This record gives sequence, C-alpha cells and structure tokens, in this order.
Amino acid sequence: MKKSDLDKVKIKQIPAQKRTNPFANVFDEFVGFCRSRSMFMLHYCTGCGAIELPPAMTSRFDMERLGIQPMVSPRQADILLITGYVSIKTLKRVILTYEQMAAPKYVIGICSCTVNGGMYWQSYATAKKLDEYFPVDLYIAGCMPRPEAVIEGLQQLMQKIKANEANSWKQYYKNYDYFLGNQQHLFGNNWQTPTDVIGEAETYQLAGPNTLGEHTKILQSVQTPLKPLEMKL
Amino acid sequence: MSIAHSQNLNVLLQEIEGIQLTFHNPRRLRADIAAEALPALLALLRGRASYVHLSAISCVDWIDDNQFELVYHLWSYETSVLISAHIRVPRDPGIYLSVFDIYTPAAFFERDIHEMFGLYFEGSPDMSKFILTEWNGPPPMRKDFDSEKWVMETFSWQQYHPDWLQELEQQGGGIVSTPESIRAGNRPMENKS
Amino acid sequence: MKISLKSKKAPAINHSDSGSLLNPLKNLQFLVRKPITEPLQPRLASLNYRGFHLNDWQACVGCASCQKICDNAAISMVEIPSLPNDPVKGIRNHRPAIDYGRCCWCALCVDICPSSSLSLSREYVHTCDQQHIDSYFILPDPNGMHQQHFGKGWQKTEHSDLLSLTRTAMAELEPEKRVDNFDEIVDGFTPEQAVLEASRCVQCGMCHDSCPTHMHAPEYIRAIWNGDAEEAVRQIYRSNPFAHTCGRVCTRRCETACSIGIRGEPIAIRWLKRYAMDAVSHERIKEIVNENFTAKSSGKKIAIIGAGPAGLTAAFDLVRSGHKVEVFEALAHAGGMTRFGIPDYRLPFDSLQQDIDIITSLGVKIHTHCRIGKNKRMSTLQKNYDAVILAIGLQQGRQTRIKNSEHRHVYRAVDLLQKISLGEKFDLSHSVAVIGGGNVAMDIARSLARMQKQQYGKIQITLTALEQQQHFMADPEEIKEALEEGIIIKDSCGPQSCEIDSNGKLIGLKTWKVTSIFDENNRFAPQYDEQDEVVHNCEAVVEAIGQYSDTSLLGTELTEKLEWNRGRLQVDENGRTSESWLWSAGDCVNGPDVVHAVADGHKVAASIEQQLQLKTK
Amino acid sequence: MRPENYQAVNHPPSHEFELNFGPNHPGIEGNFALKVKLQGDIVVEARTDAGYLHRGFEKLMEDRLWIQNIALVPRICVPDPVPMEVCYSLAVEDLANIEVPERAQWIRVLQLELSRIAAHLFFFGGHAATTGMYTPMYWGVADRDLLLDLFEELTGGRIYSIYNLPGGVRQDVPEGFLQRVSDTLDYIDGRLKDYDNLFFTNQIFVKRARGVGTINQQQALDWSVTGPNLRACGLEFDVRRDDPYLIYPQLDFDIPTEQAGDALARTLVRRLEMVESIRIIRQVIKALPDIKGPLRTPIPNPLAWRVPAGESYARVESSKGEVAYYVVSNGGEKPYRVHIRGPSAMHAVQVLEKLAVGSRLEDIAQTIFSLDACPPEVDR
Repeated sequence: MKKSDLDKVKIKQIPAQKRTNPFANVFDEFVGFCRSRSMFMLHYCTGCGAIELPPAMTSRFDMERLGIQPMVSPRQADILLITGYVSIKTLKRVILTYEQMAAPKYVIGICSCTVNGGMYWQSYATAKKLDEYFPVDLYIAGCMPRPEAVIEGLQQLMQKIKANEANSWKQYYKNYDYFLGNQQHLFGNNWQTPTDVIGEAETYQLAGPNTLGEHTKILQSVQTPLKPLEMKL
Repeated sequence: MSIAHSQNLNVLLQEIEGIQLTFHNPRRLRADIAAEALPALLALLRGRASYVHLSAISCVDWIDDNQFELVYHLWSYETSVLISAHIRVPRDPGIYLSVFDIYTPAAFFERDIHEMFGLYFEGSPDMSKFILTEWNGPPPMRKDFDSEKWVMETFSWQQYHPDWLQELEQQGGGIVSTPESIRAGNRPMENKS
Repeated sequence: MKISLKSKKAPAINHSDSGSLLNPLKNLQFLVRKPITEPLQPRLASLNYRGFHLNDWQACVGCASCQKICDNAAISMVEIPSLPNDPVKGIRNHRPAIDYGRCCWCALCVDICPSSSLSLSREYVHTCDQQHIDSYFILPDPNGMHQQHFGKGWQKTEHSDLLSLTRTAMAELEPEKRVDNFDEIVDGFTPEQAVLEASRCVQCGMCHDSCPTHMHAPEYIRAIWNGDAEEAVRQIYRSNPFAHTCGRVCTRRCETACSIGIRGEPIAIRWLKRYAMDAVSHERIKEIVNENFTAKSSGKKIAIIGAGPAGLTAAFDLVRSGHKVEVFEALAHAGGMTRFGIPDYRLPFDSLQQDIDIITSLGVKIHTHCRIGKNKRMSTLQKNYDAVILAIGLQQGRQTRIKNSEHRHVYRAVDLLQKISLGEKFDLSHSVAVIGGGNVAMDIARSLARMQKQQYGKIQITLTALEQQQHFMADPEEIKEALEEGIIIKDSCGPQSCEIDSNGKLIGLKTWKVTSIFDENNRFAPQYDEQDEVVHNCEAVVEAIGQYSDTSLLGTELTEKLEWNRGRLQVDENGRTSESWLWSAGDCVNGPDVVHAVADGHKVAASIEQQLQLKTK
Repeated sequence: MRPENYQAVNHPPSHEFELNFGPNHPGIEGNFALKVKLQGDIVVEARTDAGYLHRGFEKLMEDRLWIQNIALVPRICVPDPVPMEVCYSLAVEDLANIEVPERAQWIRVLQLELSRIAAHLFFFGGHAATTGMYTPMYWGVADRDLLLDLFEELTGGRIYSIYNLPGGVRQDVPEGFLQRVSDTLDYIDGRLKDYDNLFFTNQIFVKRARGVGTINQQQALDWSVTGPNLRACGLEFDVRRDDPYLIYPQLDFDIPTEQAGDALARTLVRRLEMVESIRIIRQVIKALPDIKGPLRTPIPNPLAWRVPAGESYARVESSKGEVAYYVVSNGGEKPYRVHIRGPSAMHAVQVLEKLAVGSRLEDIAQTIFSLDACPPEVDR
C-alpha cells in the first residue's frame, strides 16, 4: 500500500461514554480516580528528552507527589513516555513494548520530534509522526520540555484519566489495521510482533470494522510461529 | 613541540617515499601519502615516533573525484603533535587495508566507515553492521544518497489546519510559502507580480 | 593576559577500606533540613529564556528571513489580508507561522530578524491531545501562545545580531580631486567588495516588489555572491535593458524597501548592478542578451518617437518579438534625458552608449536629428507603421515667472545641461544662483561648479530652494557631495525677483524666507516672511524647478482628437492613448524617473504585442 | 493473550546462554544494548548493539548552513552538550580564520567547566543508582539542576544552550550572574563532603567498585581510552593542557589521576575533577569583570556565509574524554563533511566489549556506568 493511501485513513476519536446505570457511573468514576492516582511510568529513554526526566522524578520537581513512579518493566507500567525522536530501530522496540503493556495504557509524546519530525525531519534514521504507529494521548511541546512542563502534562493526563477520557489504547484495537499498515510501510511486510493484538481485541470486545483489513491479511500470511531468540555473535 | 623532536620526526619520515608534510599550525601536521605507503607510515609512527593514540579515522566522500579520502588522526602524548595522514582510495570498488594490527581502535572506526560509506577494509576483525542493523538502503553517508529525498518519499507530515488558518483562508489569505518550497530554492514572491 | 591566582591542590579522597561503615549515617542530619522541592506550579523562566514565540505585528514586515534561517524547516509564511501591504515601503502582509512539531527554540530566527519584531517569551508550557494537534501550528503575535502575559525572554541584542548592517565601503574621488573635472565620482566595487556586499542580502525580494520594472535583484545579487557576474547580467537583462544607466543613476526604490535598511544601511543594490555590468565585457553582454533570441520577422513595423529610456526599452522588447522598430530622435544622440540631463560625472556617456549600443545591435534603427512635426509628420507615421509610441520625455524647463526672469542671463537647467553635454559654448558666469532643490538643481549646480573651477579656478554657486534642506527632493548623497564641492545651499528661500542694475545687468536674486509651503489642504501655496529678505549676489540665475513636455509635434488636429488630463496625455493602464495606434510612455506620462520609464517601456511594448497578436488572429 | 501458534522459548542445551542487556534495561545507560553470552553468571562474550539513538548527524550537518549546525550539535551528547558546541565552533573558526574575542573565550571556559560539573554530578547520581543507592541519585540530579538554572540564566536554555556561535558567544553575562555562580559553587563545594560520606568513601560502594573493570596502562593506550578513564590508569593527559584551546593555558588547574584503573578509580577521578572545575570557574569569576571587549567577531550574513575551503581538526576535553570535530569545507555555505569523534564510542564499544569478557554479569552495569559512556554520542 502506498503511503498516500494510508494518509487518507481518518481515525474517529472515541468520546467518553457514560453508562446508563448510575451505580456503574459512580464505579467508573471511582476507578478513574484510582487509576489517575497511581501511575507507573515506563523507564525507557527513547530520545534526548529523557534527560529532563531524572530532574522531574527526583527531589527538585518530585513527580512522586502525583503518585507517578518509574517502572522498569513494561508489563507493570501504565504510561509510555516517548521522550523525543524515535529512530526506526527504537520504534520497533517501542511498539513491542507498547503491545506488551497491559491496558489501560497511556502514551505521552514529548518534544517536537514526536509530532512532526522535529530537528531530525530530514534524517533517514528517525520516524516522524508517532501517532501513525500507535495512538497518543497527550503531547507536551518543547525541545525538550522542562521538568515543570512534563509535570504539567502528567497532571493533564491525570485529569483525562479521571474523567475516563484517556481511551487511546482502545483505538489501537479498533484501528489496528491502520497502525499495522504504517508499521509495515516502515519495517517491511514481514513485520510481526509476539503479541496477538487481534486476539486481544476480540477478548476485550474492542474489535471493530477497522481492526481487520488488508494489512492484517498480510500479517496473517507472513506470520511465522515464534522461535527461540537467536543471537549471532 | 621542541625543535629536536621536529627534526627527529623529519628524519624518520624521510623513510617513507613520496610523503608530503604541511604544518597547519605547530600542533597540526598534515601528511599526504600514497595509499600503499600508509601502513608503513603508521607502523613507523606508532613503533618509533611515540604516536600511540589513534584519535580518529575520518572518511570523506569526494564524489566528483570518484574517491574516498581516509584521514588517520594520530596523536603523540610526548610531542603533543597531531599528525593527520591523508590517503585517497578509489570509490570503486571501495576496498582498503585494515590497520587494526597497528592500532586496535581502528577496528571500530573501520567498521563505522564500512557501515556509513560502504568502504570495505580487508583484514579488519569485524565488518558487520553495527548502528544501521535495521537499515536496508545504501550506505547513508555517501554523497549520492539524498536523505531528504528518501524522507520525503517515505514519510508524511502533519496537515495542520487550525482555526486561525481557516479564518484567514476565508478572508483570502493563508499560507503563501512553506519551508519546503524555500528549501527547493524557489522564491515564491517572484511569481506573484 | 596572565593571571596568577593562588589555589590549593585538591585534597585526595581517603577511600581506604578502613573507613567506617557508619559514614553514610552522618547524612541523617538532612532529615531536619529544608527540602529543595519546588512547588507544583511551573516556575517563571529566566529573563532571556527561549520559550514560545512572540511577534510584533506592527514591526514585522514579512520578509521571511526567519523562514530561511530556520534549520528545522518549521516556519511557513502566512498572508494576513487585514494587515497593510505596501511594496514601495517594503512591507508585506505576511507573517511567520511556526510548527512546534519542528521548532527547536534555537532563536536563530530572532537573531536574524531584520525588523527585530520576533522574540521568544518566557512561556514554556503547552500540552494538547491528539484531537488538538493543530495547536502545534501557531501564528505568533504580541500576545503569546495562550494569550497570557509572561514577558519577553530571548531578544536580539547587539551581540547576538546576525545581520551585517553596514555597507561595504566603496572608493570614490575626494571632493578636491573631482571638482575640476567631469570624471565619474564613484569607483565601483572591486570583486571582493561586491561579493561581501552581496553576502549581506537576505533574499527577501522586497526590492523586486518595489522596483517599478520588477528587476530580479535577489537573483542577480545571489549571482554576484556566487561570483557569476554573467549570470547577474542575464538576470538584469530579464527586466532592464538600461542596466549601465540604472546601475549608476537609478532612483533605487529597492533600497528604500530593503529589509536590511530597517535597522541598518540597505544593500547597495544599485552599485551591485553597476558592478555586474562593468565586470562583464561589452561583447559578452551582447552575447548574453542575444541568447535565446531568434529573430523571426513578424512583418510588423513600429515607430517610436524619442530615444530615451522608455522609447528604447520598448524598442528592445519589440525588436525581440520580431517586429521592425524605428526610433526617431530629434537631437544628435540617443539617450534622451539620460544623455542630455545627467552630467558625465554621474553617468559617463560611454556607459550610456553601451546600453544603447546593445539595443541597436539587436536591429533597432535610430534616426537622430529627426524631429517629428518638422522632418516627418505624425500622420505619416500613423500611415506607415502598425503602432506608434510617443516617448518624448520632459524636455522643457519650467519657469518661475518671477520679475525679470525673462532676462537673458536667466536660464533653464535642462537647456544648460543639454548645452554642457553637447559641448556647446555658452557664456559662463562667475557667480550663479540656482533655484530648486531637486536632483536636476544639484546636477546643474555641480556641473557649473566644475566648469567655474576649470575656467576661473573659483566656485561661486548658490543654490536656493523652498524646502528645508532635510526635505529636499534631491538625494541626500547629492546634497552631501554638493556641499563638499563648495556649493552654498540656502534652504527655505522663496525666489521673488531677479535684481537688475541700471545697465540691465543681472546682479542678484531676491528671496524671501519661506514659512510654509503647503496649505492645510496640502496644496502648493507657499507663505513667506517678507521681512526676511535676502539678495543673493549673482550674475546668472538658473531655474531648476521642474520640466514639462512639448507636445507641439502632435499637430493641432491630433491634439484635439486625443484626450488630455491636466496637460498630460491621458493613457490607460497599458500606456495606450485614446487613439488606437498611439501609445505613450516614459517621463511625459509619469514624470521624471529613469527606472519608471524603463518599466513603462516594457508595459507599452507588452500592450502593443498583445494588440498585434489580436490583429493577426 | 498468547497466539495459538505460540511456542515457548527453548534455551540451547549447553549451559551457555545469551542475554539481551538493554535497550530497555535499568542497568544500562540510556537507549543502548549489550548482547552477552553467559556461562553461569560469567560473561563469555559481549557485543554492543548501538544505533537506537542514531539520527545521522553527520549527514544532517552536510545539509545545513554553518550557523544552523550550532542548533544541531549539542544534541549529540545530551548530558554534556557544551563541549560539542564549543568544539564545532573552534573547528569552524579555525577554518574561517576567525579570532575569538578574549571575553568570549573566558565565557566559553565558564560554560565548559559548569557543564563538566553538571555532567559529573549526573554521572555520580546514575552510577550510585546502579549500585543500588538511591539517595546519591536524588542528590546528584537535584544539585545538577542548580547548575542548569545557571545555564538557563546565561544561555536561555536549560540543557541545549545553543549559545556559542562561530566567532564568539551570543549574549553577555547577565547582571549579578557571576555572583550567583559563585554562590552555587560554594554550595556544591560544601556538598562534596556529604557526597564523600554517602558515596565516594562509602564502604559499600568502595568494596563494590574496587577491581571491577580494570584497565591497565598499556591497554588504555592501546584502546585509545581518553578523559577521566585514561587518567584513572595513572596517565596524566588532558586536552586542556596538552593540546590547549581557548584561554586554558592562562588558568591554574591540576589534572587529577588515580592509579588503579578500575571502576572505583574512574569514579574518584571524576569526583576530583569537580574540585578542579570549581577552581577554574572561580578564576574565571575573578578575571571576567576586568576583561572588556566584544563578545563576538562578526561573521558575514549567515544565510550567505562561505567558509574557505580546507580542513580542521579541533579537540576539546569533555567530561567523558576527548571530543574532536573533523570539519572539511569545500568553500561552500554548508560543511562538506563533519566527522565527530566522541569519546564514548571508544569506551562503550571497544573497551566495554573487552572488559565485559570474564567479568560477572552484575558487574557489567558497574563497568558501563564507571566508563561514563554516552549512548547518543556513540550513535550520533
């Protein structure tokens, strides 16, 4: 599929839904509140913006005040913070990591580079628009944003989670074909990850009309059973 | 650098045939030699003239001459002089000898040059990919690889259309020149009048 | 500088294994210290912080220099129709819009900004979600990104300014060396100076927009910077066949509009043009002009009356379109006012001749000494040619009509200049008063000064004008040079009469002090202080207060047929008169200005071309 | 949820196994990976896997104006960006034959040394965290932030100062700035004792780091080790003194060395260097008010600035070691070629691969951090 065709795909945003049952509503709000108050941020420095995270995490700006702590393993993490540019090599790992994270998961793109290529817009090595590869909840502007801006952004995210508006992770399941298409465009048609996204989408009952499509067909045709990791030395 | 050292070095370097020396400043000495003579020069500099530190190997792609220029930057802790040994090798087939046996760090630089320029070093311990393991294109540092063109063909950009822009477009204004058009060397004003 | 500061060597750290394991516990004292944690609210950034952009829309001229310096291709120029757009002043209604998905806040755009309108603020927090990603594309205004006042952060200072605001100096003759001859004053740029001067250009194109004939100045400046004078000539000839002339005596509106001129000295565009023309040999210029010119005859004939810049430019264009062009010039030489009105020290005849030579080399035929109305009639032209262009210029000097101004020693500047340039003898007075504050007044004053110096060894020229000196119509440079050459300038002097002694000899010019020139409706109505009367002693008076066109050649029949507007021929926007075969161009339509005349020539030629095409179809 | 065709990972039958150490691993610095082959917990073979932070700087720089590159270069080494700017400027100044005004040279030294302290504090925090001690990390990072405040005040940016241009620096020192630098230095000077108590003389750390990743002098020379890592082997070499640039010859400072060449020695050299940097900055603070004059030698309009054809090799001592820029101009408005020689490339690839072999898996983090390699600079 050509790049230009992919551009035409528009993703509809999912509005926050309120349930009819008032008790369920209260429950949802309670869950949102709890989620927003205990967030683990994946400790993965993908780019130069990561240099402002240690100050934000440690005593001076102290994001633990907000209940946010770094977490080293993707399985336990809630927030994937993309700190600036992602090289194509890193992007593969980031997608692997993103798919491994348990829902609900939130993605924040900081720095210019995650939006439109930033400084490295003409570089052959970096991906330009993060939202082509997986959905993003929040962007923080800056090159790089100061710790205060990062914390401000995290507070924004907390508000969104509390209001049950941070649902971008559902987009990934609903529009998997679009995201997979972009991934295939960049990594080649042999691209596959160990996570069975389609299966997960069905389990979560989030599979929609755009979950499957021509790209998932390609994936299913090339998908090979996982083998033990091989390393050449 | 003391005069004694300089004379010593001069005497030593006489052994290499066809060497041309130019002092850029007292601490930067440029040596131009034939590609075949380089290993001998390096062996001499390392073995007998205290140039033990290989600071870097740089590669320059002189595409108009169809040549790669290799520059070996060597530093002597004793005389505090940096010798840059320049050689030229043909771009095609792009093969040269490794100096790994003389300077161990050369392995890294040679691997890097091989990856970025596609210049193969015979005898280097490892010529496998390193940084660009997931890159299938041509060696990117070659002058004939146009990074911007590749990017334009591969990626798409944000199509911003904020409210203020829509308002201006209704008034008859709007974007008159994008940065890309400026980079292409067009002066958009010219066509207007 | 050598500084000697006593300092102690750092004590080595004792890290032996024998240190106490309890050492870290010493730091338990920090439990009672004040924490260094900052409040959750974002702090105020430092005074020169590089935060989000601000742009003063009043100051910004839309030159797009920021767009060119931006290393991240983050800046688009946006047209805002509600803002003023004035090409003559060098103001565009374009403003930069910045993509924060690219920007890196390096502030190079601020440091290069010719108008100093861009700055960065101390604001640094912006977040948005996917739906509002458009908020990353902003149009900076003075109010800030979120309409909140954070104050300016990084601003340009004298240290960080990246533009070079001073002109490259060019050698010229000293006043004492130039005052007794008609040698050209300026030497022109050397190749090094030209490249340096050309490098100052930011390629904004304001010059192109403001130029009446829209010369491709950014392109030829770039070509000069590239050391390619031939390419510069090629670019110049795209829009101006009077390149030698305009390289010397152009009124250079481009330099008024130049963005660099907002805070510094504008690029010397005129001198760069002169450099390019002088750097290439005459023969080579001819070849360049003839590139892509295939003479295929259209069979049409066009007559042009007047071989000035307007007429010859039209001839240049038309002959290149394959028409047969004949030019009728009343005087002995082609060139019009540039030949007979501009003295040699400003525009050497040779340079002008080169321009004309290139035009004639294309096949334009110039008949000199051929005065229409006398040697040939208009009706003959109408009959024999497909189109006729009237480009007769302003050849008659206006008169003050003050008392005694019909005295034989009261001259018109244009007449005298013509005599000087033709080398005709005339009775040069020992002391002269010039009336007028324009360039023509300066030309005649300085020409006469040179002749006085040559013949009498002494200069006695007084220049009087209604305006105050800072409001003279003449170029400031001209005034400066005139003063350097020993011409006395008396400003705010309204001429009242020429004083004559009992023998009928002119002895002086009487003036009154001017209190105001225009009335409240901005109409010309000078008011004088009659008490402040001065008589400037002189043997001759020269009037240089403007020119008019002598249209008697048209003949009464045609004059009555044509439409007129306040004494000038009425023409439409294409220079066409009410008669379908007659066009008019140049000073006689627009008033005096070389480059305007060139522009007019192009315009008329295009209009004729269009008309002829229509006819053929 | 596992795919239906999922198969469990089969380990090779031998007791040797392979491990991906990074890129997303708490024991690795930044976005960088090491593939190791283990026998038990002894490393048999190690291969670095870089390129996660590759942006192709050298390619990008060939396509930007001489001045525009100033915004690009600090990004090459994120924790210590100033030497990159200064080194690039020095190379271009050498090519274009520009004399830098004296005041600008002093201000550059001020920045370079502030940046060195900041980088060492950051290193110290990171190294302590890998050792399992979190308080030093909190301290180091927070105290470094005070220096970043100074950078913000001087240059307008916390991390990327973009403050040095070929020809000089962009703005003057703000009023009262030197006093604030002095106060901050006094504070950090006073804190060094606390750091010693908590970390540098802490027996837990000393015993942990001693003998880990030892490089001997011959190896250091053979492997082109530079900077603090070289000085930790007892070799007294510093670009600032031996290949001097700016006004370093006028300054009085020592070059601290250690003999052991192990992780502990490397850490201690950095600790001692902070003291020397403080000494240098104090000299600058004393001298700078008396040095008047311009801040920048004007360069032509940057949009049309051509640097004469030629080549230049400029070297600067950064907190990690020898930074060098090889800049080639063909007389155009953009560099023809820029080769960036970063110290970390040597340390993180060449040295680390050799040191890791034979060491225990848990020592690898110690080794990487004590070498203070900077992954973005390896990848460029």
